Amino acid sequence: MIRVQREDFDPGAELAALTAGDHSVGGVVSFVGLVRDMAAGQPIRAMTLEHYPGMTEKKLAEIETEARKRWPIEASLIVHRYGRLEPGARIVLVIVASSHRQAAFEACAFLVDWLKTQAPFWKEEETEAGTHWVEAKSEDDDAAARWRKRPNEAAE
Amino acid sequence: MIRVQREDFDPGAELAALTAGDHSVGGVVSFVGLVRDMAAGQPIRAMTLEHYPGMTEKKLAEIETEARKRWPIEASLIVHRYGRLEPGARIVLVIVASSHRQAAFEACAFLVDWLKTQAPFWKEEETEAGTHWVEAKSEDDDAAARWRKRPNEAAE
Amino acid sequence: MKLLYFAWLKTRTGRAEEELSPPDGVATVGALVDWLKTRGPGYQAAFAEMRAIRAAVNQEYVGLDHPVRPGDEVAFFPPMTGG
Amino acid sequence: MKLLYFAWLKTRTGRAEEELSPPDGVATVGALVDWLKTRGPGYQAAFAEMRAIRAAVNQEYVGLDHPVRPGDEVAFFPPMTGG
Repeated sequence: MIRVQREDFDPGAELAALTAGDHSVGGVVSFVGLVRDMAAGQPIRAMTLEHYPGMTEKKLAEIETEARKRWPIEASLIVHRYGRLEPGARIVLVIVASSHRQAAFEACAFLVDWLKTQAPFWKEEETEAGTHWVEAKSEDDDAAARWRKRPNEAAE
Repeated sequence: MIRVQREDFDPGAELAALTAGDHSVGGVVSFVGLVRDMAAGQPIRAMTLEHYPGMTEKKLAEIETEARKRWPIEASLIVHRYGRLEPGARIVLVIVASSHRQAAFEACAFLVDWLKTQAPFWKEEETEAGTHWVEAKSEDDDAAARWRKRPNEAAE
Repeated sequence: MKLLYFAWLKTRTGRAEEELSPPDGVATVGALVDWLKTRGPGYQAAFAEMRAIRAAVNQEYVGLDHPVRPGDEVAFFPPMTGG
Repeated sequence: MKLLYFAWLKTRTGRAEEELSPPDGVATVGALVDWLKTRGPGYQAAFAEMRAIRAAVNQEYVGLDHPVRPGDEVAFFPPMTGG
């Protein structure tokens, strides 16, 4: 499941709802991304997340479908917020439930890495010096590249 | 932080409390382990978790300390229940907060793998055929062994 | 053709979206960029550094050689920074 | 010496814990097991398969050659299955 919203979310309620009534789930791994008060050594007052409505939902659903192809997943959820957010605020929630805990860990890490490079979101940060658009990090590309299949695997 | 308790826990409340007021945290990874309704192809009515009071807390604290040595962790929590639990019930909660999401994922997976093989808990399952003590899985030993340092690393 | 601009491209072009009808010769994303740059200094500033720009046609990421047609939705933006 | 038994060892010995004073010659975990097995068929059943048994002295995992002393807390249990 995919949700793109301005409102905050409740990780505990989402966790409980995702596996409610499904007693085949053995492990649930979740990631919550938060707004940090520092970026590149600069204090941050707030950030604004802009996105591409329509395409965002489409790409997140594609990423989720890819994860479900690669790992045995019982249930999954991606919630991503947009709009202005202050330090400490929740930005993104990714939950993966599986009967195999290692699959849940890997699939959740995969989803987080991929949505950082594949989902059409852009962050604008507010500092003392004014506002600026955040540049993409090469380490995020590297993290996403970990999951790219090697050529000989692609043929399988 | 370590807690060993009979009572259920609220993952959402624990997540919120662990990072409350700390705006340097960028990512929080959590694992919730649940009682499955099947084990080794057999339907399970319930399971009872026995533990070694005192030693359990000690081993969990040691495992947490080891994780904090290996990864940059802002905050962490392990809650493990004991007593009789029915399918769908929460057994264990592990939360790791870090400014680096990959560290949070790895440390959380490490903690879950290690507590399965290092913390003194034993599961007794109730099936139609009666009750029996669960045998340790070699795959859990393998999962924990992933994190064992290689000889040349131990010297560092 | 519907055009969308995000992040600092929106700031430089001065608009989030617009409806345009490029001349017939504009058949690829790259040709569309070249044509947009003739529309004023804001567009020239927005598309000055193509290395830092990504494009999508009908909500799929594409390269500069990808075809564009009347009726397409074409978006320009910097590399994504979500999550 | 305080002895603790967990999981099916508890079922077989018929007790969760007991206070015992082994004779002087019992100086290691292995010797303690041998002595316990002389205490009755329940103990013999509990310690029949040492491969499936783990021990802790004063809440640290140890091997069969680890020393035991009066006043120690010694626990026996199968491999752990938590989490």
